[in-house]
Amino acid sequence: MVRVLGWLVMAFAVAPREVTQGNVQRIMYVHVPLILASYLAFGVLAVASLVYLVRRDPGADRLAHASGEVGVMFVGLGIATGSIWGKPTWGTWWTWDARLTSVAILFVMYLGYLLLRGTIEDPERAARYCAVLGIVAALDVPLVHFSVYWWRTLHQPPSLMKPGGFAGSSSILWPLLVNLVAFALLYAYLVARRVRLLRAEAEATA
Amino acid sequence: MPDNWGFVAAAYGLTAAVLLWYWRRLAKKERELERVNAGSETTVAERSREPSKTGHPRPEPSPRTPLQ
Amino acid sequence: MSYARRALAVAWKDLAVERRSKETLNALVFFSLLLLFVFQFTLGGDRERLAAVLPGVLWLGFVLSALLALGRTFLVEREHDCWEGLLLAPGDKSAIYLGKLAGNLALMLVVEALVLGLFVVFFDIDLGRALPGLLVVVALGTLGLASVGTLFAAMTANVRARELLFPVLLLPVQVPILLATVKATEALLLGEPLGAVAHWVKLLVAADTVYLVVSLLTFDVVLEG
Amino acid sequence: MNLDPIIRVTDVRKVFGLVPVLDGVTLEVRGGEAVALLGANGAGKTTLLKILATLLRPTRGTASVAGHDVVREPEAVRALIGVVAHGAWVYDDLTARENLTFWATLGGLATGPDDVAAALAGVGLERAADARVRTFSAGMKRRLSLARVMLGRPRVLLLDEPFAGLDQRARKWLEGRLEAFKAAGAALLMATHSFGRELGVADRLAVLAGGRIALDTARGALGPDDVQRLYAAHAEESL
Repeated sequence: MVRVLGWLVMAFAVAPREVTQGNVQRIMYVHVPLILASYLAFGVLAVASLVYLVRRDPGADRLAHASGEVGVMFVGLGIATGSIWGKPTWGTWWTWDARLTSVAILFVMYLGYLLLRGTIEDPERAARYCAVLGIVAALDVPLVHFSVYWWRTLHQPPSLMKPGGFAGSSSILWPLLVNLVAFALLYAYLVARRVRLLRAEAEATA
Repeated sequence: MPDNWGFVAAAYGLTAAVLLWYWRRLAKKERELERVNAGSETTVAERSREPSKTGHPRPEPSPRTPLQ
Repeated sequence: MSYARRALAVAWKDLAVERRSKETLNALVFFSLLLLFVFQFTLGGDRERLAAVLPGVLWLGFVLSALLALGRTFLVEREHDCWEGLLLAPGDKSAIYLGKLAGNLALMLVVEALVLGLFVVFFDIDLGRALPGLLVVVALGTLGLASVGTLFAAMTANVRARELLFPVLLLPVQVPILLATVKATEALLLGEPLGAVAHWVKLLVAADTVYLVVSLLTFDVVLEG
Repeated sequence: MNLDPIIRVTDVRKVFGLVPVLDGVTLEVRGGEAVALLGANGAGKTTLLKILATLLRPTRGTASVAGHDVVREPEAVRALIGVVAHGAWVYDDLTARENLTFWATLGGLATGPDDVAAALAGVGLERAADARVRTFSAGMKRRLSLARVMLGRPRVLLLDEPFAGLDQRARKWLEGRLEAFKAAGAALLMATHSFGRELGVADRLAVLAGGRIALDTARGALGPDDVQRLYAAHAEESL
């Protein structure tokens, strides 16, 4: 059943493409949900890390691990689609635009999370250290946003065509919302599967 | 705004490709784990490598068939 | 009361070991001289280019020496196998964190003073009015670097490839500190009063508070080794 | 020797990765009693000591010191135990006196300079009190860590190969010290893989093999060679 849900979500996520008028702006329907879903993933990671520190429950650690993985994949894709979108719009693959920069820092920060998890052999110690890093990173996100935002806007007016402008006519908003739900479901599905795999791996070695 | 279908296709294509790659990796690992568990209790299940990051998948070690 | 005494004991021990072995201090002093020469060769004579790049270069020097100093925080414990001793000392472990933090701060401030002094002399910059403001920014920035740095140093102390892992984990998290300090220094060096960079200073204070609180609360989980 | 056991280990299992180092260990040590834990290298002696010292969490089973569970009440356990392990917990760049003062302060003990001086005299290090520990021999470092333990007046002593690397005179001296601890009512658990005279301190011998306690017997009049034979019989049989 879960696999069916997965495929349904995949198809669903691509569906809205036809609804809007064809132009490059349509990348937004993938770029924005990816970024928002990754925030969801890192939020879940932080909460799961906190639960792990309090209750030392391996299930919470597995959820944090899975959520971190999917989150890094989503934010990585978000950056890629963002820069693909930037090329025609601004003529360059990358601009140090406030949103793209803070998302890029997020990507590197949580990539470090996965690296830390990969480096420590003892699962119990890895869980503990990653929980601490997960919380520190989550608390750091608002600080990153503020500092990057001030750094960009105080010196250079926000770029003309600010990608991912949330305001917009309802014809833009509706497919965006649909896609957002689709990617959130996709996130939940992938994490659920990854958690099951982690549990199976743990049982295999226990 | 010129109609750059190429870029739209690239963005969607990349997203679908990476998601598919991750989905297939999960499925592969699940099958691998089932085979090892079903294989025999005595063999030591080779802990599969930590999943790699997106974008530049680490070369997967060739999965040795567990010694019977 | 014993909390403060225990923190002081850890700080005193680290500084005493450092004063006698001088391992880290020598490395840092040599490193700052190296940094100075590299920047001297690359930036050389012309003044405008130097003035434009100075804040970045200065903080690059501070951050790199911070990475060296912070990375070695638990080296003495690891080498002399005293890690378990710290762990088995009863009582709140955050005292050990504060002791280590104080030791690190002292070391980093000494090196920063040296780097700043060398820069002023060799690039003959007149800090003049900017100095008081600069000291505030440097102090807050250093605290930000040291607070998370000490926590992450404990985390990566007995992990393989720790020299690589430590900067990779620390630098992204420290982006707010890096941005705030470089931008504030830039404004100060252009002669603006501290008030002009009040928002950066507020961000630094907020960041330092968040980092200190989180580190104090999670340190004993990390020390468990 | 009062009756209720201070150290209580029930069915402790510890797995590293895939290897079960301890597989259902049960052991008790009463106050004023010393138990020698014998076993080959890698049999899990150090692992068991580390679990009791709250440095490692058991995968399964429970362990407690004076009624405090090592996993749930680590702080309570840490206040009661003295650990003398391979690493003597000494900072080479500090002097013996500074080392003791540091560990005493860190342990929250109200020890003044004269207590430290007395502890150093107690272990025969008064002359080397202000020398850098870097210059100390293994035996002197062992004495220093014992002085550190004595400052805390522990109710339980966990010793990992305490006699390793000591000359004859130092062995004799250490035996006396351990007897003093026992007389004061402390419980001693000493991991060792030598069968020499120093086993004289032990009231009971426990052989750790195959992850379990293969033999737990009073030492009584057993000489070194009897112990060797018993150990060989039990150690091989359970491998």
